[in-house]
Amino acid sequence: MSTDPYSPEVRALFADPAHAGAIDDACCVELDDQGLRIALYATVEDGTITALRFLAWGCPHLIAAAEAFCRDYEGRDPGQLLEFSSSGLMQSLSVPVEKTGRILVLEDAVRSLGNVVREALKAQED
Amino acid sequence: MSTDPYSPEVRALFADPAHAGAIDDACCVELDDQGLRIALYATVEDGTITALRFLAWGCPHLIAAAEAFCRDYEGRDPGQLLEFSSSGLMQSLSVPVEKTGRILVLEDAVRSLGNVVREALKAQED
Amino acid sequence: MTDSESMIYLDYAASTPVEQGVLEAMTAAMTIDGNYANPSSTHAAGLYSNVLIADAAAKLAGLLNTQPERLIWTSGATESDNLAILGAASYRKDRGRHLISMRTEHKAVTDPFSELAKNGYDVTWLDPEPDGLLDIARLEDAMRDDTQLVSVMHVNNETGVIQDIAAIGAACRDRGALFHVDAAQSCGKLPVDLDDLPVDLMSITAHKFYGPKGIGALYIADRKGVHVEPLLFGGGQQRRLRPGTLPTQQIVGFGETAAIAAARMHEDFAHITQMRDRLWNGIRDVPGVRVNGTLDKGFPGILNVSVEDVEGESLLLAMEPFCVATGSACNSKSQEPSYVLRALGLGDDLAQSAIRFSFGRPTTEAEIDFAIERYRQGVARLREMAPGRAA
Amino acid sequence: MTDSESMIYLDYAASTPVEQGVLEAMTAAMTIDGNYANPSSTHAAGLYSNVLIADAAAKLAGLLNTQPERLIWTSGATESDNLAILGAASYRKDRGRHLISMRTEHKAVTDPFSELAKNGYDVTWLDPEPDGLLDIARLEDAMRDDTQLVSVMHVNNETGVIQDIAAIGAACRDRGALFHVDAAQSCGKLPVDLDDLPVDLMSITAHKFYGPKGIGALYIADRKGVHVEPLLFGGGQQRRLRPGTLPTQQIVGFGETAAIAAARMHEDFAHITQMRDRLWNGIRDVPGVRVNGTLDKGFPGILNVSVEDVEGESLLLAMEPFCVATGSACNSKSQEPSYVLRALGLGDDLAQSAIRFSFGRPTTEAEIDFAIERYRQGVARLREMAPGRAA
Ligand SMILES: Cc1ncc(COP(=O)(O)O)c(C=O)c1O
Ligand SMILES: Cc1ncc(COP(=O)(O)O)c(C=O)c1O
Repeated sequence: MSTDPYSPEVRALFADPAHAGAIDDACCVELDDQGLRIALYATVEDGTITALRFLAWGCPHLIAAAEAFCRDYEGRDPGQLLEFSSSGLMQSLSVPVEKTGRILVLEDAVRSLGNVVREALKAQED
Repeated sequence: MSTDPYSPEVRALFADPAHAGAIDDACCVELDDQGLRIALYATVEDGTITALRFLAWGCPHLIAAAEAFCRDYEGRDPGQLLEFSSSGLMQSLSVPVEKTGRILVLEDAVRSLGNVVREALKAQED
Repeated sequence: MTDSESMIYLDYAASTPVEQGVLEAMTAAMTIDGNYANPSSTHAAGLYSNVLIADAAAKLAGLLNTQPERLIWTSGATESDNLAILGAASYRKDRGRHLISMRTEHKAVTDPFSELAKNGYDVTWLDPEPDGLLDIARLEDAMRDDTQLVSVMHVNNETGVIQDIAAIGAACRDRGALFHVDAAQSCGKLPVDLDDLPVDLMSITAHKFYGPKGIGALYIADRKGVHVEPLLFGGGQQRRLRPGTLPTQQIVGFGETAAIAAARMHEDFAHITQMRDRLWNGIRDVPGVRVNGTLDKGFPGILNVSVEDVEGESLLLAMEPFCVATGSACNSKSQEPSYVLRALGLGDDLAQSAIRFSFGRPTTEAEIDFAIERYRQGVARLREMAPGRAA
Repeated sequence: MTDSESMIYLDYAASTPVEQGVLEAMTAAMTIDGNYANPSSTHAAGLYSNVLIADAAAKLAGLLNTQPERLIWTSGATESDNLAILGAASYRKDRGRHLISMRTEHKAVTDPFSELAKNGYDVTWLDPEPDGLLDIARLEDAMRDDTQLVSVMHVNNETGVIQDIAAIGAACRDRGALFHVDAAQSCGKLPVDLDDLPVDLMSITAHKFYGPKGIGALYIADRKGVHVEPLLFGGGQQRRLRPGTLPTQQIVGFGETAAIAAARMHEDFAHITQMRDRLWNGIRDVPGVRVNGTLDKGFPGILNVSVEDVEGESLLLAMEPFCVATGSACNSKSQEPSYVLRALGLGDDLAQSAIRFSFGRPTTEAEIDFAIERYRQGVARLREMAPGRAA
């Protein structure tokens, strides 16, 4: 039996969510599902994600997962958003089974963000 | 709630039953009742009980009561045996209710002893 | 508290530390130099254990102004509640099978009632008013000729709401129903005069007022028709109502707990009132904050507050190093919003944002001030982080 | 022991003092500097209490060679017996209503069975052989297709007789009956390997082997069809099988008790064997003295002896300052001759003259020698005082 429902990673991410916040005029999605709310913001330059931010109303695991996602995906190719899977985060953050549904909400949000970014890039190209 | 089922009197009488024993050729009764056994012995001289002894198989209260009876009735008029009532002993020895039946066995024995003594005295007179 | 020096405990409604005097009494009732003999034994050592138990019963009876013979030792309020409810229902089933309780009762009360409902009894669940109090008129309306038992708790474990058990009891007497009170949260903290109160059965437990966990009692009034069937069988202990070796150290600890509480009740009450008021005054201007229950008819040992637009679990984590409760400590492993708060009319989000602060003898002003700071910061931080509610 | 320094305790089968290590563990689980938080609480302090409980469960499971998840905490063996018997009977009532137990079981077993007998179950009471042992053939004869539960204790609390639970369990498995064992007297004293034994339910209690009173456990095997219905309802603790705040200090004390017992079992066994043998060798030549039960198939912690023509209560008083038992400590307030000894074929007088000496870690040779002296003197003195049996 573990003493702590939150892993050290979750605690650290929750305590200092450096990527919490909104970005004006960025690509953005908002999701309201299962009593949770997530908003994600992305700016892309030269085929690279230059900034990711999130807002979230939910449990510490969701907030930590959102923060971890933003941290990890800055600097990557925006196409990767479409392939984002939450399974890695679930493991690295030791998300308890009963909460995996919440992290899937984040997965949905990220993929939606990927679509929004793709549409925006397409629009730029057009 | 009392700590001790035995009063100090009962303890003292049980520890040192000076009148325990038999007397050969004395007036004697033996009773076997309610799983208890009592034998009482009395010698009478000049209209006075000169010695009382008892044997008993029973609980400490019975032994204490028998000892107290012997101690108290030496030197008395043997006629008093017939009027012996155990109620005084029950009180002075704090006999618990569930045991009063046993002390009544002693009462029976004492009264029987009174009868035996009376018969013996009558026989002497005759 | 545990290995982390830095935890700050504000969860005295869940459980409390034992007082030093309680520990000493317990120690003396279990070590090799103490009275460890089985109180069922008839030898001198056993009888002495029995005297200790009688002394403890006298102390507890003194606290509640009743006779020691009216108290049955149990393993805690959960067992007392079960013994009272299942035991009385079964003893009085000939009178009828209608039972009344409230939606805001502790699980230790609602669950035995639900069990009875599965077995041919008819249970009416009364709703509280929005402030948590029972409107006596509702109770009177619910009463029937076959109502045999009513159970309403004294102090609610989540909100601290104090029910008027004298008035409820009077209504029960009027209609010939037995009245059971779960007083787990009030015993030793509020005056309870069983000689005077129209209460037939009362459940109490030691660990909510600085006694050991795992020992409780059931008060059974000395009144015609008041009786319970036992739930456990074996041995002749406690007039066959509750067998098992009496746990001397637990009972002796409970007795000492009661004696200390009797002496300290006013002082304790003044202290927790001050703590509660200080905390509330420090956070009442936070936008969207509200008291669950009622401040003026509430037990000051408990302050339950919700706040709009903040997620409860994250708020709890933001409150660290404070140990506080959401929902009831007794079923807080479930993630479900508190059914007690729902019964008061709160929606899921508000119910989930509820934090129960509860205060105890060791609580200090510094702890309260720090709690205020943490609460305000936590709410502010989480709000900043929250997206506007999607349309 | 109590206020009188002069008492000498030889009643370790009734209860025992807690070890120093147990006391320390308990203290640390209830004082203000310790882990007093409610283990149901989800905050850090509560979770830490939970870790302590998990650790205790692991220790107890280690002693019995099973998994911690198989253990349900109760208030003692009485509750465990009730939960096992009433709970299994009710869970399996569809399979049939025939139950089997022995006349020499503890009241905590016989009374729940009697209760079931009043409620439509059919209970077969097996007689022991004169030495107290169960003849397996008798059990096999009694088995029926609708036999759903058999309960036979491990070590008898009055005589120390050890039943062959492996063989009994095997017979039960053959016929598809559940097997419950009251191991209150053997747990921590004899090796018990639950991984290996064909036992489905086992009741244990801490206070018989140097742990606190008021805490026990029920082992429930992880096997198809093995389950019990709860007796108490409320809260979600212990998978709903036994609700109520887990008494951390009691459980932690139990865990420590188990750990100490595991380490000391051989040493303890050798010591009590030496004590028992010394006592028996010192009194075996008293005319009319006899062992109740059996020496070679008996647990050496208990020596139960009767003597002809001596009244039991007076012998007990004559034995002072020794604290020893007649009959069972658990129902010794009744003056009735022990039903256990009666079932072994003893008449009232012999049963009433029985003294149960029971030995423990603290027992010394000097105590035994003094007990021998007192016993011989007491018997002699009371015999001198007894009238010849009237014809
Ligand atoms: C109101 C109420 N009733 C019953 C209980 C259960 O008490 P115990 O833990 O003694 O079983 C509690 C707390 O746990 C409580 O707050
Ligand atoms: C064999 C046996 N079973 C059950 C019990 C009851 O145990 P507890 O006192 O823990 O309820 C005892 C002793 O009291 C016992 O010796």
